[in-house]
Amino acid sequence: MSASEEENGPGDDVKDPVLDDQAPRAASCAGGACGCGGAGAREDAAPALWRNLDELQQSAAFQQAVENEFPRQAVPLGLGVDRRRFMQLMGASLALGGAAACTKQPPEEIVPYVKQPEEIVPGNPLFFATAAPMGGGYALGVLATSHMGRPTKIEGNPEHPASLGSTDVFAQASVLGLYDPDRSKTIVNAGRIRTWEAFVDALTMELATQEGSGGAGLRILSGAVTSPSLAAQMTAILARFPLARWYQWESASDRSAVLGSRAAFGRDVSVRYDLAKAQVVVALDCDLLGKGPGAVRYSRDFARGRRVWESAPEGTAPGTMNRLYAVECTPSPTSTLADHRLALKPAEVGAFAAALAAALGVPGAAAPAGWNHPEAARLLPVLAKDLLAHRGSSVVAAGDESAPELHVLAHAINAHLGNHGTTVLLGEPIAARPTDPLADLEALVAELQAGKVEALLMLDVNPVYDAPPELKVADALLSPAARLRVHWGLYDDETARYCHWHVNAAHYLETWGDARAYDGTVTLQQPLIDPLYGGRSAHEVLAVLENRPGTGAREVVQGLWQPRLGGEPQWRKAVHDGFVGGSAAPAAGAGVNGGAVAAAARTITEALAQQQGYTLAFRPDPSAWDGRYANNAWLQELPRPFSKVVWDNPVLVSPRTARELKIDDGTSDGLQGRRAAVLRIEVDGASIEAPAWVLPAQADGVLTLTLGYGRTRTGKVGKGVGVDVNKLRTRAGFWSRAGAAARATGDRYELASTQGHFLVTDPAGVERPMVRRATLAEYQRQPELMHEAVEAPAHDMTLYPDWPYEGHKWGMAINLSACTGCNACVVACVAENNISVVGKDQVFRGREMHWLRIDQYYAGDYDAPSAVLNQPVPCMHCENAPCEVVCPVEATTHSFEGLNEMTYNRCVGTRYCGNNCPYKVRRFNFYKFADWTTESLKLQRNPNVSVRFRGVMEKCSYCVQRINAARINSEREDRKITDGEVRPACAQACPTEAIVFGDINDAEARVTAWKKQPLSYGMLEDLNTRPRTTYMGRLANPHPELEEKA
Amino acid sequence: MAQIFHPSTNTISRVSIFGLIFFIAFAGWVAMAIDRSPAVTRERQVIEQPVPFSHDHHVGEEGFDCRYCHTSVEKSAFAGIPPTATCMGCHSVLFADSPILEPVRASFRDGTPLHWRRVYDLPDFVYFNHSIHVAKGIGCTTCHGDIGRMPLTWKASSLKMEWCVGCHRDPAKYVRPREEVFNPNWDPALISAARRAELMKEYKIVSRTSCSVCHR
Amino acid sequence: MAGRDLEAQTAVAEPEVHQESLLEKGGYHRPGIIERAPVLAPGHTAGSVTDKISSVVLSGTPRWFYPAFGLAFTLTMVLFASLAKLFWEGTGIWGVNQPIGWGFAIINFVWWIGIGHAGTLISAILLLLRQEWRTSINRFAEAMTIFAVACAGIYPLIHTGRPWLAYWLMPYPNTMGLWPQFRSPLIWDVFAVSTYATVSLLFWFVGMIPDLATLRDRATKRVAKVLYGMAAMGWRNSAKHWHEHEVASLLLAGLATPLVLSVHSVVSFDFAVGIVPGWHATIFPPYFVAGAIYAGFAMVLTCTIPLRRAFGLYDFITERHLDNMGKVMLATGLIVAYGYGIEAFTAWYSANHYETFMMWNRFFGPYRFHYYALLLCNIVAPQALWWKSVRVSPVKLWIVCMFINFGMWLERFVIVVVSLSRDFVPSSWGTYHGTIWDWATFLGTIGLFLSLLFLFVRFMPMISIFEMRTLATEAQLKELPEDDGA
Amino acid sequence: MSSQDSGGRLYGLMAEFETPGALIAATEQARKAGYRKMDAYAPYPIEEVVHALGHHHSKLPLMVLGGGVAGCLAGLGLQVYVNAIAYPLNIGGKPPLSWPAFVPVTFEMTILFASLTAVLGMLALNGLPTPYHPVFNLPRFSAASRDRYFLCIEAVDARFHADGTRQFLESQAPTEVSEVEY
Repeated sequence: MSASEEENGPGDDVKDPVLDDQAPRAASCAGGACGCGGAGAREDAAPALWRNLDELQQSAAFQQAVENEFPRQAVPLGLGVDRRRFMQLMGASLALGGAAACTKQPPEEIVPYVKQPEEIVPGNPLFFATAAPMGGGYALGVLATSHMGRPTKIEGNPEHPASLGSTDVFAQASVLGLYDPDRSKTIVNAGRIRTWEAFVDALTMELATQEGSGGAGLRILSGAVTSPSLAAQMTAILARFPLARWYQWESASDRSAVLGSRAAFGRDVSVRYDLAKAQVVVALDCDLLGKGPGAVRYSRDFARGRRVWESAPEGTAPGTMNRLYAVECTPSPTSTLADHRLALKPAEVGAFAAALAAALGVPGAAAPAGWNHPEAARLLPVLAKDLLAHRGSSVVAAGDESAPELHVLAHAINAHLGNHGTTVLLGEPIAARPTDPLADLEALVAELQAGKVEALLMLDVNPVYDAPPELKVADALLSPAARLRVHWGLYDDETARYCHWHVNAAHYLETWGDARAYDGTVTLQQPLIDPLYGGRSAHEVLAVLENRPGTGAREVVQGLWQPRLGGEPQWRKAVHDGFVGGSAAPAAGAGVNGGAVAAAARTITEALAQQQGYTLAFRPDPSAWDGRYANNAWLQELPRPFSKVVWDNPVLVSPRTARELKIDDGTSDGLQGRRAAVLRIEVDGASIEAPAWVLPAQADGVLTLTLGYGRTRTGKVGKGVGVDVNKLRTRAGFWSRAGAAARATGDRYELASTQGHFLVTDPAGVERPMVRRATLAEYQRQPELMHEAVEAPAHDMTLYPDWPYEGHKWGMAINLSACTGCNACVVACVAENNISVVGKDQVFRGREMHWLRIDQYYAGDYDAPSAVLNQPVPCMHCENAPCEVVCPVEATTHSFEGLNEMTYNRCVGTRYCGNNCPYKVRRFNFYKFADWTTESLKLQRNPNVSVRFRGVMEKCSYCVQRINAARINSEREDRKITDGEVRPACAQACPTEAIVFGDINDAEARVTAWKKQPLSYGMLEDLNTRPRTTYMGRLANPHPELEEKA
Repeated sequence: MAQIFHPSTNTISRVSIFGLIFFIAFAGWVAMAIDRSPAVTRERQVIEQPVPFSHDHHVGEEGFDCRYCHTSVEKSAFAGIPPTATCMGCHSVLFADSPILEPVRASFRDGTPLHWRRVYDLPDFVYFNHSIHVAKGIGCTTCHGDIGRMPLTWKASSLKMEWCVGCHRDPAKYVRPREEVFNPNWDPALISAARRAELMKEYKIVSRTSCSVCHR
Repeated sequence: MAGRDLEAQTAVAEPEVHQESLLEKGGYHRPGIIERAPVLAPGHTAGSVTDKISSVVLSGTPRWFYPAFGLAFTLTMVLFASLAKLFWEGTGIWGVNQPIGWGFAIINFVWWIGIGHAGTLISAILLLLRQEWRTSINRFAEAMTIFAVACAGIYPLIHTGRPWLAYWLMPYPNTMGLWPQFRSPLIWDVFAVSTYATVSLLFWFVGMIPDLATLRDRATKRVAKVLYGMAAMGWRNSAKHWHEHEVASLLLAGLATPLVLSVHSVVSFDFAVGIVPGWHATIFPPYFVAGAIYAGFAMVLTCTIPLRRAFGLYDFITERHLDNMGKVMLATGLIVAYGYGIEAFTAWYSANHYETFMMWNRFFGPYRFHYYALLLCNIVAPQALWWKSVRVSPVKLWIVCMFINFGMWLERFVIVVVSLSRDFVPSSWGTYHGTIWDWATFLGTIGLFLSLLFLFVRFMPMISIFEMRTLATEAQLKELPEDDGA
Repeated sequence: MSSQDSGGRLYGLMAEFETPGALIAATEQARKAGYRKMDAYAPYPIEEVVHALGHHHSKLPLMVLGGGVAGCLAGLGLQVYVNAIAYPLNIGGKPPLSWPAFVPVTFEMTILFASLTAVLGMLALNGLPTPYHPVFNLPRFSAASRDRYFLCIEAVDARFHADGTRQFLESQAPTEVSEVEY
């Protein structure tokens, strides 16, 4: 049957009067086919939700692929999958799994302390406040869990302003970085292992000669620095070597922001937002909630404005809801919550900003001539009106990856709207020395080539890999004059290869330090464990340059802060709290100069002029960032937002662009397996080849490339994964570059993606109400509409009596209006529950092990979806669990508190439960996925969760180990468990508080209050599974004048 | 046609056919008996230790409280094995030069911990918590047997699941007043069933047989 | 008197019977005049049938046997190889995944179990219905049943993630204090299949005792005498023996009849009890049972037709048998067709859009060609059986049977895989492809099946001798060779 | 030689017939003549002979019924014990005694027990296995499993008399009458 017939198929073949009139529409707009059908079939029905491109269009290729019953055989196993690396990841999977189930136990030993430390109670975990470093040198305040001296888990620090108890993916995954077996373990000099002393001698000798010349030949290249201690050391060093220079380089830097504020205010100013107060938020190419040092806090604040049923943030009446406009070239977690979303090319985003500024009457602003975009034209006036109506309670934010001009305009608009001081807070710079990293690196390269550099110290930077090729860093490093090149870092990476010395760095959990948070709050970092491989901290290295070798990191940090804080006790308190109270950056008054605005507008108009060809948009990768996390298996296996691809960084292209390029989305056999078309992207001679991922909501003509892949020198996890896109970056085209050419090479590349790509609307035109949604207006008009979507069977419609649950009755509620799909919950779950990494090959076969997945659906038109919906799906802990009834060995049962439990050691692995789970949340150990061999990884494991063996089923347990711990503590203290005392890893990590957990029998519990809301519904309620996990229907708040199903 | 079989085969064949059933039953019974026997459970078997520590002496004769060494038994899942320092607390003076205690002194001297061998070794997928059992009035001797009279330590119970569940199903049989938990000479007969029922209420003890109580 | 004449007649008849079939010589084969072929070619006496059938076993091994058995045995080794690989590496070597947790293992299990239904049905139900024509095929069919069940029995064990713990499905007082979960259809399977295997085995053996005695008495080699003698348990054809034996057979038949119906019903519960669209259907038990008989008869014929030729058993397995079995397949085939129809109807009539989609997905989804092939094999092809010419032609009939064998496998594929591949949450839909190891295991069990079958026909009476003796004598006494008195 | 093994004691007299009819007639005559301890041998079941030998209905059906009932109780009992007494668990929110789920196993157990009883019962009633039996001493006896019919009057019969009985059997037109020894 041909594809075209296929399109009409639904209408024609399912003989259904309602449908036959839908059929032609199905034929006409393949994209909306079933969606329109759905809308037609049920008046109140929302537009179709769908997840696929080819499936949606029933393209011939797709059908072809699926019909072939053995594409695996047709195409060699795992084409494009490095089978070998997979095996490495699998560890000793080939060893007979039986061993794990062997009944005879090997004799075990107990090794007590010789002298037991005071604070340790054997078997009980300890928590330490510390600082997790983030991109740009910022810090996130975290609490690290330590089990008998082993850091096992990172949680947010509830006291810390940037965290408030939540975390992002990188903080969660950082604990694996500590135990990464591929970390650089030794000091290396010209390929030979050397001692620290040898290094110190070598360095001191060189410094002695430098001292003579006042350090004229000494250069230091570090990442962006906010750490006061580090800055102090630098100052000291520069005092000792007046002619020395300190440069900073960040591949994924806030360069545009720096340049922007310099242009706008004529000085360096730090900007942060108070989204709790903001009623209208405009994100211009800005991933406000997903990226950057403030993202976690911003998410928290913003989400409060979305929970209409809870007491709204101060200054707003209950029941009101903030509104988010997102104008961007590539979708971001932020824009999944947008009430209005506009996909434009980067230059057009600028134009939009300029036009907006003009519409708002910002002095000096002018709408770019000759730019007219229908959708923009429709949105602009409304947006302008909305902003003017919310003077002082709105935010216009420009992203780090946008042009400096955009920042200038944003500043101007905020100033004009009087947002400065209320929702937009200007402060003194947070970076120790704000710079344009490109200029810095360029200067360094120039000096290297000029032979001015004799000694170069590089602190955890990797310019050889991540600098734009035109800078020719590698060649420059080889300049004969530079006789001592030192690299200090966690990995022996590409840059280390060009250095005489490589010093292995200590992980942040291994040493002392400090850094500042998004608001400037000084966050202190304390070690939980001695350096596993004798790594050194940057402070120790710099101490040598300060000419006080042997000084430890603690002396440096404490030495700086104890006096400043006024004594030992204050210092202790600060360390205990994890941060220095009241150390946020002081406010800075600054006025925007109109000239800058006009200039910005001009630049934008020029940029707009040269938009021929495709525009490349570079973005830090949601998993690998700029490459520093490339070797983190948890992050690599994390389904990237939108594409849900793992272990790769495909080029994101919009459907229209895909059609232009004559490529399909490579849905080879309908699901995980994707045989993506390979694109050859060329610009000014430079070129790369990368698989394409067709992504709705992507701006037409824009190819999004993410950094951090194609590493040639890192651990075995990250080596050779994905494509290195830095090759296409230039000074001018640092974040976005126009004038690129792209064509399909005809090759195919297998991408592993964890989520199905299918219509939620079945051919009969009925939408499956996985995500129930409404606009605020609709909801206020008709609060019950979420329930009316599907009728759940009445409780008395059964022969059997309800099972009573006295005592606790655990339940979870997930707020779909707040979930940005940032994945923090997923990594948190992986870390807490010892979930195995299975590798690309197995994910490709549909065997990923994540207990918690985030389903993503698109709403509305295929080429320009009106909304992207995130739905976290853990186990539903159904009271009538279908999985339990079919288990032949009582391996999955219900607890007295109503948890659906999986008892691994009883499981024989029939997989019947997995088949019978309508939510498909059960995961099976097809091989021996858990790594039983790598010692360092064993240290990371949570001792309270069994490591699963081959051949058993596993699934979300609501973090039962935490529940049990809480119950035991409470019963020991003879009290009730308080609300919020038990929080599963996902709920604890979630930056938007989208996941709430608690005792449904407790009338006061937050979860109970949520579940009472009319918005609350259960997924697939109609199956009478009675899920304990319920969802808060998704609300959108479009502007009344643009009212539509968002 | 000549006879193929000897007359005796009649009896043999009949016995073998009808005896088969009983044989299978017997074999099953034997298998189960073995599985429950000390040969498998390692019950009541003294395990060689680096130092022949005698609970009989320390608890029975000297009357040490369990918590003197097992410090975390009320606070943690793990009862705690004393650091060498605890031993040396007394043995730097008492038996200071006894050759038996040399390993202890050595450990203290050069800071190398003692390597005790586990007597009560649960499988890795079983999570037992001392503190809650103690808090609910389940005494040491209930599981550790007559520890106070063991010159060398052995396992006093099978640690088979049926054994655990036995108590979890009906804790009333074993509960005792909290103040008696660490009494090595406690005898359940000391209090009446009625008293135990009261304790059950007082300590809010309920039978817990859900899987996740022990398996996670 | 009468006896003497008979003796004389046999004397003449015997040599002929030994080499060539009377039927094939066309002597009695006059289509159009004989409406129904006899269940036993005329001219046979108790003596002749006894000699003929026991000679198949007692006279030396035919030449074709070695290559045939060799091939089957090789395939069996393939089975062991793939099992070794499976136990060493894990279920991952198969194509199963999330959401499709069941693949070839369960498909083949159901397929084999289905095949294993004909034997007991023929010997039990047809015995109760006093269908004489069953006598020459029941023994063979029962043997086939047992071997098919043996093959089927392998799969539930090996498909588990930890096969070495499969004994946990058995109820016994263990040290964990745990028991099987009796609400699970898999436990029902354990009881149903093991009971079925046991009862079939007993039924088969009991029926064989007198024939073993016959072989014991005919055997010339000492070893054969002893082995058959032990197996015959000293059966002496005493009237008492015959009496109790008949009663026991009838009782077993009476018990086996509901059993055979229950077994495939229980197997169908594996799916019907599930929540998955395409599984959760009340029609399953009846239409699984019908399907089983359908598949069973197809397999019986698939094996009988070649063997009939190989051993020249035309006198015992006559056109009449082919004809009747063809009719049974036609009937059950129509029931199966009805089952498919009802599935589609219910999907539409229920107005449950998960069900509706399930049906749509079968017709237009990625696996639609599997479904089309299934319809072709199981519904279209068997319609040929309306024509007697097809039913009585060994070759044509055999071809139809192959269609059905394949079709019934596809049916299980569609039920297991296609239903699981797209159930409720579209984000978690998937696809499934058997890997090389899936296929190796499948072929392996086919090899095992054939090996056992070859050994059986070589060393056991594949046709019930004493029942044929009864037939032959009755026939003579009635002096009406054509009429089988059914 | 078999007779030597078994010391040449007489087991009975065996008459061989060519037709079932002859056997039936002979057996009836023998019964009339008051012989009780006798047995007939034929290549296939012949109802008349059984009647002639004077045992009519078998005890087997009752035994099988018993077996069935036992199986039924065992099956149901097991499941009730396991779910309600041994280890009650909340399975998918169903009550411990969700009896509809217990039907299949109960049924299968019933059939299993009944069938085993049927087979073992049959063997027991036939006194099988009996690999050794005097009648096998008779060389011609193998014809009993082909197309010959035998009647054996045993020496233990009250009315047995070496000559008298032989004469009686001769009078039944057998092809041959021979002595069967232990």
